[in-house]
Amino acid sequence: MTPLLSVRDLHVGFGRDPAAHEIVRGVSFDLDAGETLAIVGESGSGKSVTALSINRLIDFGGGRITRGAIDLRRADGGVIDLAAAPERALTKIRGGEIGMIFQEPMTSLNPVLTIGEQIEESFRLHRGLTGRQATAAAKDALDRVRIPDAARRLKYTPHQLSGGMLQRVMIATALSCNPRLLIADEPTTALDVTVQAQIMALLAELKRETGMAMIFITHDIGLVAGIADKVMVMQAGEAVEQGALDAVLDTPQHPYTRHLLGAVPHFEAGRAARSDYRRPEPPVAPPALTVEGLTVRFPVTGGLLRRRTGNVHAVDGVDFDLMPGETLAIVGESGSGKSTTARAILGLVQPTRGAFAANANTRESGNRAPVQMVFQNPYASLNPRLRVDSILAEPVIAAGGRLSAETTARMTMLLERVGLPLDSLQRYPHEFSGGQRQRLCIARALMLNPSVVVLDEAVSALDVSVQAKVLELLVDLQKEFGLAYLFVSHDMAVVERIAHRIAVLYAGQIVEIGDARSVLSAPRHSYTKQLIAAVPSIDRRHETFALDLRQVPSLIRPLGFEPEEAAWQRFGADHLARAEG
Amino acid sequence: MGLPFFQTGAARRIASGVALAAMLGAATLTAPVAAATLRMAWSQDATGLDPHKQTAFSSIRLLELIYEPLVRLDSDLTIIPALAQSWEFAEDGKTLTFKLDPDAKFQNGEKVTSADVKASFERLMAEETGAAARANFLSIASIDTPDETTAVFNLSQPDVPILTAMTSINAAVVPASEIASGGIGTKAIGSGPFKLESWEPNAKEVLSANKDWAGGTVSVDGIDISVLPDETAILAALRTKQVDFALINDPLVATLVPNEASLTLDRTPVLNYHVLQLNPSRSPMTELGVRQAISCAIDRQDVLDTALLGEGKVAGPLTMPAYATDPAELFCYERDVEKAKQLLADAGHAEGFSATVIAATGEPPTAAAEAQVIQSQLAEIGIKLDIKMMELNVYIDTWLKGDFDMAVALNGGRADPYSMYNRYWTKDGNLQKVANYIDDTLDDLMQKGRVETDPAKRKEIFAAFEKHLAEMSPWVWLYTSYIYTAQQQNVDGFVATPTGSLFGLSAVTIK
Amino acid sequence: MSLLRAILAHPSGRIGGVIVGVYLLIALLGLLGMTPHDPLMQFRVDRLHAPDAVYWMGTDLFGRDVASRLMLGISQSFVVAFASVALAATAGTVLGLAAAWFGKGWDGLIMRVMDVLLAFPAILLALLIIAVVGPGTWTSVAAIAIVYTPIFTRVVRGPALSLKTRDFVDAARTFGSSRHYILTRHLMLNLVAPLTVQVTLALAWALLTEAGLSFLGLGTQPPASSLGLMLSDSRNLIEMAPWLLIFPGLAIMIGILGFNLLGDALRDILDPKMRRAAA
Amino acid sequence: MNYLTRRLVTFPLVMLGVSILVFVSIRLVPGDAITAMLGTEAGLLTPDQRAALEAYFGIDQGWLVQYGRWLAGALQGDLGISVTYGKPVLDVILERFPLTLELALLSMAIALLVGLPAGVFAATRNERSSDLVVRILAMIGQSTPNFVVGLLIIFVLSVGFGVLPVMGTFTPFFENPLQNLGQMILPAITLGFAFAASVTRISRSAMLDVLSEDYVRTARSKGVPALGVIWRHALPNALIPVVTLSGVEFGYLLGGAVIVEQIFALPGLGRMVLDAILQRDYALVQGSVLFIALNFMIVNLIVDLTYALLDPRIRLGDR
Repeated sequence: MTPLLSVRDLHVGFGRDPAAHEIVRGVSFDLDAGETLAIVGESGSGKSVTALSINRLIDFGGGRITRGAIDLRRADGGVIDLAAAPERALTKIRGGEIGMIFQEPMTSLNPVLTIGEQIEESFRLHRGLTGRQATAAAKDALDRVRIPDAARRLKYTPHQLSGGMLQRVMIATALSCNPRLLIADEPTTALDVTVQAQIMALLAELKRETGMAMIFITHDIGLVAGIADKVMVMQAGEAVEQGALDAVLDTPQHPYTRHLLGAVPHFEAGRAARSDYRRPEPPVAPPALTVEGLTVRFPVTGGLLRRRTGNVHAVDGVDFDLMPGETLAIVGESGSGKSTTARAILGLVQPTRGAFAANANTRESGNRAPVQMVFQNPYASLNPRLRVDSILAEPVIAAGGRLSAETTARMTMLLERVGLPLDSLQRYPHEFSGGQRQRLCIARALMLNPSVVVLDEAVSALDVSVQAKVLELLVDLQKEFGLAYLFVSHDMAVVERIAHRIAVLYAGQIVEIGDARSVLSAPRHSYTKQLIAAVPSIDRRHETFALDLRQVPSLIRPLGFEPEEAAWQRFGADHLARAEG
Repeated sequence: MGLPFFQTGAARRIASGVALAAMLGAATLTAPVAAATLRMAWSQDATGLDPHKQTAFSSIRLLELIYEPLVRLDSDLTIIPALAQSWEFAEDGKTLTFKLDPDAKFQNGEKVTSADVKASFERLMAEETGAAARANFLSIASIDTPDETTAVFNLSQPDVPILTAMTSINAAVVPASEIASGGIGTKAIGSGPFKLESWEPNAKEVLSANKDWAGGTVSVDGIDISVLPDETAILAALRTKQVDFALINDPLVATLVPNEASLTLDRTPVLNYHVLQLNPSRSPMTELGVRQAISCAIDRQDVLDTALLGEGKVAGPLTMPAYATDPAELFCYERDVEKAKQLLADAGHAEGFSATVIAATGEPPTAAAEAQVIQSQLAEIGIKLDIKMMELNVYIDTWLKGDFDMAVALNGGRADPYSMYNRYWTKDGNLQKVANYIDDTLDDLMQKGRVETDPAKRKEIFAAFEKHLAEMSPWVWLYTSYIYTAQQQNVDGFVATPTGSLFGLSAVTIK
Repeated sequence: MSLLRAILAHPSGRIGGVIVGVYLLIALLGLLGMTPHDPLMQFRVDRLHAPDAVYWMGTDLFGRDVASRLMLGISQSFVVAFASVALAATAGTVLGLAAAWFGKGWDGLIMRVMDVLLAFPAILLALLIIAVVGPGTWTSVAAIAIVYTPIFTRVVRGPALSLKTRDFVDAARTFGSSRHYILTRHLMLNLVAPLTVQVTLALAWALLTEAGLSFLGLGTQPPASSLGLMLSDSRNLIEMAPWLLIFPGLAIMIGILGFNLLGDALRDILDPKMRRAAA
Repeated sequence: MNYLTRRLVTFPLVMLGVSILVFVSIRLVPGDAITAMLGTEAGLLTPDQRAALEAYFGIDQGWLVQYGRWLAGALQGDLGISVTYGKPVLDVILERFPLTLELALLSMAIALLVGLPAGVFAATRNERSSDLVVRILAMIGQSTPNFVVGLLIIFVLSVGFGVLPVMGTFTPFFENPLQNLGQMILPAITLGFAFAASVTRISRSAMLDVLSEDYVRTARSKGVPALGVIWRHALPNALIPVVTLSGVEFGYLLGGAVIVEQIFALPGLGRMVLDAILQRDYALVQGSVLFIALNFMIVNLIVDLTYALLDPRIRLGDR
């Protein structure tokens, strides 16, 4: 029997001369009904282009299939070469036989149409349903992706739902007409880790229910372990390795696959935590940073007169300290208040209450900026119109210094330390890659020789293999300059590689704090447990996740509301968890 | 000359015209019914309805159709009866008696009586009225009304020109009852050939024929006047037979009218004169030599040919035929650049000088062009002119203050030389500050002309006046232009007058 | 220089760039007086002369050479357009930055004043200004500048507000950079791109506005020449001398076309959002 | 709606600003109602005569007194009496307004009917020759001064074809719709010409932006045919910039189209204000500028409401 989908020697190019600008160069694979193929690769590997070529959406993105065949076995048993099919035939196949979901659920649904209208459309197009019938079908589709209160949600427009909900709506839409192939292009990358786990669980469950085949595209090789039957690793437009899941994960043949599996951070439940530092007991030096009762609230106004009706309790009574040479990771999901905490420490948000004190680095004098920050997005945190020398000089000038030979010397020293060529000084940010830019940001943060560096999701925007290198650099710099890091992140795998201690933030409060190995391997608070359970890992193969439909509690509180005093339970020398009621 | 650059064959023109008309809707075709209402267009609308206060040509043209003065001027500028059937100066020239037309009626049905005449002139003379024409009637001491049809004006001194001044619509007779009720200016109730049915300022007027008009029979039912601010639009409306009759100001547009076979263009020379006013109180125009040099340097015919496409006649200060001198006899009316340079050099300005000339935007339409030609001509003797165009009211304000080096102007003419010029060239003339030039000879000649009743002697006096004025060159008189009326073939009987009046419309017939 | 190369590589940028370049050259020649004839010289024997070998574009009512006047007109129009847009852009930048940076009361005050100017009918505003000061080149410049200031204020305020929240501005604050440094280095430098686009498009509009003012007799004053003045002077002569309309008409159309094409190209080149669409 | 009320609160402030601006600027202009009425003959007036006339026109007091008097009246809905028309200013304005409104509506209709499809078409043919043709046409439309368009239309029709809509005597729409439309269509085309060009350009670029959005890709992945993608998914999202532009242009058109009204002899607001300025009819200038500014702001408000109608994010958000 012929496979459901057979891709042969696929070449895809872009621009005026597609043959000369090929992004995908000779990819072949087969997919049987009910099978899941994971395509793994970093940005620019051609994985998404391959996926978009299958339903020929690539035509609308300026791409052209220059060579090869994509044979799809249709429901009636006939075989069609999608690479050569006319647009008219393709509109029948898209949505009808091949469904697709995308990376960004927030932008992938039409903001001006209701959820219902968008799902009904598929039924209208492929099933010919109209009116009440279509509405009923849409409601069923939402039920199927476990969206509670489906009938009411049909009338919602996308911005009224969270990212996770929207991705479910996307799935409901894609699956509405029971396609025999679902293409999922990084469907969970933009989501929080617990939400990701739920979407993955949902996809696995639906696959079982419908028996459809799936192509799952991701940059996270850890994620595929739970869902894929087959894996194809792509690099620079070519499939460098493909095979059964276990074979690829356990006995990788190609060096690039080995690199992805080895060098890239994967979550290992505390086993990979750093062991190069231990808090001296009793403390030998004052902490580099002390935070006490940090509280940040934003007013909520309503009514005609814009009266203050309540507060968003973004950060609610956070305490911690940070010793020189130590890394404290603040982990949490979106809305947990972790970034607000970082921004408050840097003075970018005005804290409502609380105190923090930073001590200057004891080793060098003349230090006037004890805390510096590195932002998440290296593309946004460097002024595109300034040259690197101006960028690096800015903190010095801001601190009242001048562009002396000494400053230039420090610039070159730091550039060298972060691994950038010396001629970088005369270049503009856009001439650097993402990883290089983040190195620039790190160098800039070190210009004033701070004692504390706040790293706000500092590697999240980077490709996985770049992440590993930047993390290495951070560790080296920490040792060399005795830096204390406050490392804010949602990514447990990354946190495991850099943190000495971890604070878990949930709804603006620390729920658990302590030694990294201890927190990751033996989480005590229920939220921490849930969080860690949701982290994908290459060790957890063919695993099914339980669906959990709990929502994050609202952070909006009435005026005058004060949270209860936290009660802490101690687990071991350096491990506290908030007592749960 | 006309070269329509969208020339089409006649047949195609008709065919496509019909198609296009259909496309634009039947409404775009002109009504084929030979209505006895005259459809008329002009580009400038009246600015008000009070005949004693409105002095703009555009207002006077409208008011002359509605109100009547005691006497009016015909096309030869002879004084003919209007409301008054006859009039008589007493021997000493100090009493002027009018006999009113006993049939004359106002449009509200009241008879026109000597009381109305008295009330009208008293209103005109009252300071709070603010009537500009009051200056012409300062010699009126009192008015007697011995009976309903007799009005006697007692003058403080002999004043021959006062009769000509009375031909102006600014001396119109209005109903005494309307004066009492304060209705003048808001309603227009006159005794003239047409009644004002409605007025939408700057858009349109509807006039109907006054059946009770004592002055004759109006043969049209009425006049619909449209205001088409762009004169090319007036031409287009004439071409498409939307209007029967139109008043055109811009000679550039007027010259295109004869290109259209179905249209007739009438040009009538008017008394108004185009002039380059110098300000003799400003250096170096204080020097007679400089002023004369300017006069000699200007080629009046060339200005006329260029700015007005030759549509006009080079003229001296006196533009009324009865008093006009042949321009060739006046000082330097033949251009003489050498003489001009010599005069300038003698005055100590051999290398020339710079001055600013003001002109009003669009009033007259040719002002900017005139200024530019003059600028170019004066450049030849080293006078560098800077042109400053001004919005009309700003110009008037500046002009009244005498705040200019030179001004391009189109000034109003009168049938009588004294009425026309006493304001500028007598020592106590109201606009002496504008002219800024005091000359005993001119003042003396003016006073003589005012009291002289013998026409031949008056003519002599004013000929001397004109010659002296041209020689002293406080201003450089250029030429008179035409008023243009364009009409369709079905319009007949319009006679224009040099005053620019459209009163001739009362005799128009439509075929 | 890399911008110039980018413009020349862009299809409509190439056309627009060449047009604007040629016009700038003509304007320069016009200003330097390097015209085929003296643009003010009245060859009155050759009034309304049709185009021929001597008068390439014919002569006008006064017998002045239309081609020479067109060159002078282009330079005059460009002076008006550039000066007014420069004024408006400067004022708009200062006001927009102030509104965005100081926020609250200042923002409210500045934007309300701009609302007043916007709500005031533009051509009437220009008319009143011109009536007060008297018409002329510099009055037109001032009038057009005042009309465009609110637009530039808005153009600057929007991006400035969003730049204010960008990471690199946050970063600057964490260093304690001065307000002056942040305003000039971080905000202004990044506003150059949207401003350049807006300036190019505003230049096109300024040319049109100048033409409109001239039509109402309020723009450039004779005997100087501007494209708008030439056009409006030609209106009663269309039939006698169509070349008086055709050449300035084409000149203004092609000129504005050039600015618009260049503006579109600059938007493509400078606006990363559009760059994505083009990729 | 919160945002709306805030906008409404700023209304009077802006109107006050406009009124002060117009009051001061019109009085800064040399010449007054007297010179406007009498022309150069005004020089013949004696000082007493002049004083009498100033009292008659209400310009004998200081500016502050005049403004206070005017403002007090305006607050009670009395904008004063126009000296040229001899009628209350509001009556004069309201007589002229229907024409201006109709002209603005017609031009906008033309602009949207022509510009929107053209822009959408060009966007879907991105960078192909048909796209270029539309773009060039749009640019030519945008770069032709409207008086040139108007004069050419009149010239070609009257000389070339010998037909022209009736000019001068304007027929209101409700009196004779056919004749009215016949009169309005050419001015509307003249104004709509550049307007349509702008709409074409902005809808093209907005469509291009939207067509590269993720949700359009989603729609395609569902098998929505090309036309459905364009009209149902892309266009509603591309309309906001088009509405913004149309709103601004429409707002300006409501202020009267001076040049086109002059060429086609339409008694609209624009010419009325122009004449009022030239005739120094202070009350009329003040009243009509205020009226025009109010219209402009109301149009802006409508534009904002339209945003909310088009985009549920704005409708339901607490902006």
